[in-house]
Amino acid sequence: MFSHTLAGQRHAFQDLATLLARATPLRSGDCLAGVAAGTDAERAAAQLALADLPLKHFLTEVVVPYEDDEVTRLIIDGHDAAAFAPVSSMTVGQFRDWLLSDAADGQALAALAPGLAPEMAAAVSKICRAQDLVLIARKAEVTTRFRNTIGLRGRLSTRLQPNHPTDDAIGVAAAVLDGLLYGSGDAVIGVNPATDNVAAVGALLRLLDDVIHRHEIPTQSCVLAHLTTTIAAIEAGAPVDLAFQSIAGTEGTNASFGVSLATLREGREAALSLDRGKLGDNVMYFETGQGSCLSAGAHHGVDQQTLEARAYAVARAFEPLLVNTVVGFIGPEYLYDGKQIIRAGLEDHFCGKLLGLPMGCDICHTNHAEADMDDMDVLLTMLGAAGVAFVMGIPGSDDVMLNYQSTSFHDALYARRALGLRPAPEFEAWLEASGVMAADGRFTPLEGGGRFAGALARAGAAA
Amino acid sequence: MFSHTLAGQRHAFQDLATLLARATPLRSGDCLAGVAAGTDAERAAAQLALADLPLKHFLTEVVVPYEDDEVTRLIIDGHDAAAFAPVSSMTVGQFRDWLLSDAADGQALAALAPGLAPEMAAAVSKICRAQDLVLIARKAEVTTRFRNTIGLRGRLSTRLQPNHPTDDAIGVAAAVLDGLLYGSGDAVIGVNPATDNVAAVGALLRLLDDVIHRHEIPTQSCVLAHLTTTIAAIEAGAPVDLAFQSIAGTEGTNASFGVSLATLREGREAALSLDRGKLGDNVMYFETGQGSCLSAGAHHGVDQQTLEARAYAVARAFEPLLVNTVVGFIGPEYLYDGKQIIRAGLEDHFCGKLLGLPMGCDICHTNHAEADMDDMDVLLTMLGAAGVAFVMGIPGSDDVMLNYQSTSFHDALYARRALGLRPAPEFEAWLEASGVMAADGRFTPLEGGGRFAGALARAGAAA
Amino acid sequence: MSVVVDRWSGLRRHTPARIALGRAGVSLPTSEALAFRAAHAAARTAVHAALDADALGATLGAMFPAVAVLASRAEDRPTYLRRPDLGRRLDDASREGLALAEPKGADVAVAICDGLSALAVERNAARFLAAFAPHVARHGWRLAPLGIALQGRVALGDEIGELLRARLTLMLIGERPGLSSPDSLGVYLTHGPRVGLTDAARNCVSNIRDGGLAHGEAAHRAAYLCAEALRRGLSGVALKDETAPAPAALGGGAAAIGL
Amino acid sequence: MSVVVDRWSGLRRHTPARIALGRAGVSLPTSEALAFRAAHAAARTAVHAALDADALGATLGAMFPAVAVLASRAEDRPTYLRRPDLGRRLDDASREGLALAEPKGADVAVAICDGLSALAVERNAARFLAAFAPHVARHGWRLAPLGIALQGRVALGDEIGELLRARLTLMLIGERPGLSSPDSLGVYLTHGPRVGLTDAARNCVSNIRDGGLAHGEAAHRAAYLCAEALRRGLSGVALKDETAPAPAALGGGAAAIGL
Ligand code: B12
Ligand code: B12
Repeated sequence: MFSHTLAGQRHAFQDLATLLARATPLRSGDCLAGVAAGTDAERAAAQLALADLPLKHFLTEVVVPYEDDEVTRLIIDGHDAAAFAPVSSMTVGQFRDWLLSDAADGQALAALAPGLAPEMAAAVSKICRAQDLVLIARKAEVTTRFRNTIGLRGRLSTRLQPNHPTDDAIGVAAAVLDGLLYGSGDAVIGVNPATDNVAAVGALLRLLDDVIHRHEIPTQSCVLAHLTTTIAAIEAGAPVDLAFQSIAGTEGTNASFGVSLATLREGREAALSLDRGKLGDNVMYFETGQGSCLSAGAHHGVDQQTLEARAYAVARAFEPLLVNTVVGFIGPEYLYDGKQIIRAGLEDHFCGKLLGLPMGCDICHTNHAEADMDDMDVLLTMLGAAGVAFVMGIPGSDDVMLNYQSTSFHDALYARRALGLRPAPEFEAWLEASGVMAADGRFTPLEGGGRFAGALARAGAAA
Repeated sequence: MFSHTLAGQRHAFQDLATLLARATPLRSGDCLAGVAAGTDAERAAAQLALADLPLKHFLTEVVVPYEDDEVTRLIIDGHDAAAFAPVSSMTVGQFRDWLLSDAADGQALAALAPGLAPEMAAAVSKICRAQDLVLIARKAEVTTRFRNTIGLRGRLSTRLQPNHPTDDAIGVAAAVLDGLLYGSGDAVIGVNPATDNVAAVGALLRLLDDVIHRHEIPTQSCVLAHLTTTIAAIEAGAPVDLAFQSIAGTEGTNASFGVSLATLREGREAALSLDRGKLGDNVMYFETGQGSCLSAGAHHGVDQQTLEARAYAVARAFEPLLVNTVVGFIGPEYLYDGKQIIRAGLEDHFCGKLLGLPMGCDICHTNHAEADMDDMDVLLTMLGAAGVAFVMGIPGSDDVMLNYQSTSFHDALYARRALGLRPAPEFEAWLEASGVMAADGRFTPLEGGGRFAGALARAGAAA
Repeated sequence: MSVVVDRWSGLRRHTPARIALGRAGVSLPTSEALAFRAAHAAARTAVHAALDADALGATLGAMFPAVAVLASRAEDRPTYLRRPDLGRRLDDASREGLALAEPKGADVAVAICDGLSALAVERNAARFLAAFAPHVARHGWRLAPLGIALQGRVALGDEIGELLRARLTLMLIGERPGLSSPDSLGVYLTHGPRVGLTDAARNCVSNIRDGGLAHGEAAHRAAYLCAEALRRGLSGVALKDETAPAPAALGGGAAAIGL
Repeated sequence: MSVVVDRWSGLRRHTPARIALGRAGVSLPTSEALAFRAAHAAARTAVHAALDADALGATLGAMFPAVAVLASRAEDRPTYLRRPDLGRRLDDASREGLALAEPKGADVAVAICDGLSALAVERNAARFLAAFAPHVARHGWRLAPLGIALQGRVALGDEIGELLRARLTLMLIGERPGLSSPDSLGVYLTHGPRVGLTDAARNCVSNIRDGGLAHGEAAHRAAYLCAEALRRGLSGVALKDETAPAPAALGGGAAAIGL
């Protein structure tokens, strides 16, 4: 039982989950779950009570029962007490102060990451202003490697997302070319397959593998099928760089996605067995997003942002190359409008970075949410300043298969110019060597198309 | 009469004012005025029709009658056709493309400014995404000078705003000291006087002048009384650096503020007569903000953003040192929530910069609006990326006299760190020489207080 | 004038994706930027369109033993958007109606829901079913009464199938409207439908529309999944679509465009 | 621990402004950041508080020939916040009531409005009027009936004064609530009140509250402005507050703190 008295009124919170939920900035999903604060005053009181809570408390009171949930067991059993030591005597409020202080530099944050439980990261994010989420996250540098280096300071990578409603090979190839000519694709060239058909998935994998190897692009491919389908594709001999899976913060939600920690382990081992990484062996790509636990009826009365942070605890157990919070993807029932999407995106990136993950963000919205591309521009700019590892690159922002709007190739170039952010170093060198884009910091595509001049000429002739 | 057919439906707009209003992103003030688009589709159609409109049209159809309005006369009579020439054959849509192109560099934009009518700037802003408003504005460098240099690239200045509910001299001095120790005040040290009493205004002016001169601070002071009061203060021998006035985009609104172009001219001449600027003679400080014309019943059926741009046409006639759009200041009836405030702030900054003004922004909200400090963080970050000349510095964001929340001294330091922005060069050198803050790009206040150590010791003893 | 036109616009015919848009500086040209806004306005409108369930029932009635027009517990569109929980459950009247509907215990209960796009249903449900009917006949599946539900989510099919005691539910539902595709239909299959199942127990055939998955192709896959589900007594993650992919999905894409 | 405390916190007693907050890195310490949020919540609540006009009328009635409880055309708080135009005009019942009120043609029509802070009115209106009464007596001003209006804006005083045919209106109104001052009262004076005047025709005495302008001081200034307005037959920009400023506003501020 926690409580705080504000302006003469006592606000009580029966347990940790309740306290965390009431302290969360307003969002529709928590209202839907019936766990949100009823008034601004109650929210402020919960934040004050939360600020006084010792971080240690999170190791004794769990928000989802240990017995019922393998994610909780992963968090508790895997906790690194030595890494936690430097902050172990702090309250949540003091932890925020420390994170903002100059003592908490990149090195200190990297050392701390394994010592943090996801609920600690969630808790401190709840009492942070948007600017705090930016300032702290930008200090945390998390780098991962497969065929290039993701996450370096001053760099912003992009996932080239060349989706097509029928997985048409020429259609996908055309979008890949479009993206490459706009300098996109260093995080991954990643297709969502329209079907979950093993043969079709294998064909897409071969297409991407072929392009990457023929043009010696320092990047990796991924086809975002269900992990069991990817495992089947590996068994069938398909060239899998990264194994993908959507994950969430409770065992029940993962089960509703048809996976468990064991499935993830199996998938990682299958991908590792191919040994296709040149620079490193971060072979997993995960996607997450606030709201999925409630949607799956497996949220245990916990607010969606805390559950999202728990998904990162799942991710970090598998040393991913990329973790992508698909922040406005599901719809208004979880994040109602641009404001909620922006806040959630900043929180997710912050929590993921604190927990030591290579965080990217699919800065996006659906057509049933109260949001537009101005909101996306805002979140892109904020996350660019916060040091996000990667964002999406989708032709003209319009995903014609998943039916939502995300950042485009052009948007990424905006972020580069406005904030001086460059692609992954290996990819940047390749762009220049290929004559696609000069590494002069202006990010202007070169009109000749460089090594793709042939394809351009052919397209021109066909037109 | 303008029109555009979208998805088989024809949308007609009876005149330029209507077209501009319907093309504006949604905001409460335009709804209140009854000029907003009724549907998203109508808005999109208006934007498409507006994009096709030749820029030249703005020189023939005015939104407020020439005969009735001295602001319209100022715009039309003062139009610089030679400066306009490079874009004179473009439509609004082509103008946007040109502004985004690399041809439109800082020099080209500076040369163009006198050739632009404010309605042209407003029109093109309406078809810009938030990111366009950032990218274009950051190319436009506008510098002004009085005792230091405002608006250089990579610099962000602040107005130190030490307001007190009774103009108490010690209270104001305490807030000035607080701000200086946090590195604030290079745009201006500017007090809003609680009363409009000439003697009280004179006393405040002497207080600020004394501090600035004794500590040799390369900055200027201002007491934001009504301009007629400032003129009276000058006559009474008060040390006025900058003459202040709230202005708006129609003659009628300015009249409701108790001023006219003649009053502004008189005020500027009075301030110039004191010849107090060391580096330059930009002696005016103007404040503006969307909504004031409607509030004054003098909006002529024109949308509030276009009217705001017209206020900048007033400002540029008087070569101001600073122009400040006080963007969320009035309340939700004009800008309902954080989203509307953010958009308006970006538009205002963009239009002001295009028109050649040293644009700052009071990034703020009232307690009756649906906005909070997260929204302010967003706008601060966006405007920082857009190259805003200055923002406010208010102790703890809380103006205890004007009753609203704006950016704090801390917030400005956030923006400096997150975006690498430094104060005006003369002020930065002074901060370092004074031992207040090392010019090492970290913007950490030095604990000793430097040349203010004495005041600190005294405050410590008194505590 | 200031716009750089991309020289590969000839590739546009291979994909509905917005490729080769050109640029002004590094930004979207005005024409594309505004086309995007108009499309966004249209897509937002599409979300709110209402389905004419009676008309649809009249069109489709012949194929089914009966037609029941149903409603979820979400009474209107704003409620539907905020309350997926209500969209997953039938209202009382619908429950009572379905409890009386005959025959019970059929093989396949087809349900149709507006979902997030009534337009998707209007344009594609009948065409999908027309292509699906021969498969029904071939397999000799007994069909339950058709349920047409307003303001429904995918999981509403669980309750419909349960009340009809069907062996599986085939839910045809309007996917959320995209910017270029306001009319995309999804088909979700659930074996042993009952309230409380999760998505892990379903299979999905998505993007059914002109310009997306062809109706015949979709019906072929759905039929494959139905047959396998009925044969193996399960659906969901353990059941994979093992139909032969469409030839166009099978590669040669890069070579075809000289990439 | 990680917070740098500002050594000049002793100066806090000179100002209600949030000075010497300290810092964590360059950011607000947690304690201050959260205190700010709690204050924001309180201020947002203050905006929505309702004024008990009848109780206020009972308290103040003695000073005036009559009391009229009035309402603007904005029927509730959300409407009031979005529709200042409605807040500037009386509703029909109020107009009719005032048209009958007597006496007409007085010197000063005092009006009280909730404005954006009912709390400001509750805490400060009576105290201001108590301090203002001696000035009324001294100048021999005839007072019109007191109008207490709900959901009103400053300009509502124009219509009130016009209907009462008063020589000037003195409007006491709740200023928008600040973070640290939810209860600040503003007094606006308009000579020759009639519908359609702009703010250029008014004068203002602001920030009346404990911690702000003292009630006696405010009454003194308002009385000065009233007397001059009645004498010169005008108000607004041309009329300046030429009372002697409070001694504390007269300087020595920097020296006093060693700045
Ligand atoms: C939104 C969405 C999601 C959300 C769903 C959460 C939510 N509350 O809405 C999230 C992000 C969690 C998600 C996850 C996954 N999804 Co999904 N998703 C979609 C999307 C974009 C829209 C769905 C929609 O509009 N539904 C209609 C509305 C009206 O009904 P609803 O009841 O609100 O929607 C429910 C279903 O859509 C269901 N659902 C969502 N995805 C999937 C996938 C499968 C296989 C099943 C059975 C159900 C299911 O979740 C919703 C809530 O219950 C579609 C693409 C599209 N164009 O439709 C892909 C899509 C359906 N998903 C797909 C996939 C592959 C997945 C994953 C399996 C990915 C992975 N590797 O983990 C996971 C796990 C799905 C599961 N078993 O739960 C594929 C299915 C391919 C196929 N033919 O089988 C699609 C077609 C996209 C794609 N091509 O990649 N998804
Ligand atoms: C909001 C505001 C404005 C807005 C008003 C627009 C609007 N639609 O609300 C804007 C930015 C346009 C504005 C302009 C000015 N303001 Co002003 N404003 C305020 C503020 C912050 C709040 C007012 C409030 O809450 N009113 C109550 C609500 C419920 O009623 P309302 O009907 O919506 O409000 C009306 C009045 O407030 C009026 N108004 C606003 N400012 C002024 C100033 C004067 C002198 C008059 C007569 C009326 C007036 O405008 C509103 C719309 O009609 C106050 C500070 C405070 N703490 O109150 C200063 C304040 C009233 N303003 C002040 C000043 C000096 C000005 C200017 C003269 C500055 C200048 N040099 O140009 C101008 C011009 C005013 C005019 N004649 O129209 C001073 C008045 C000092 C004094 N004792 O005379 C104050 C006290 C602040 C200050 N100390 O600087 N202001």
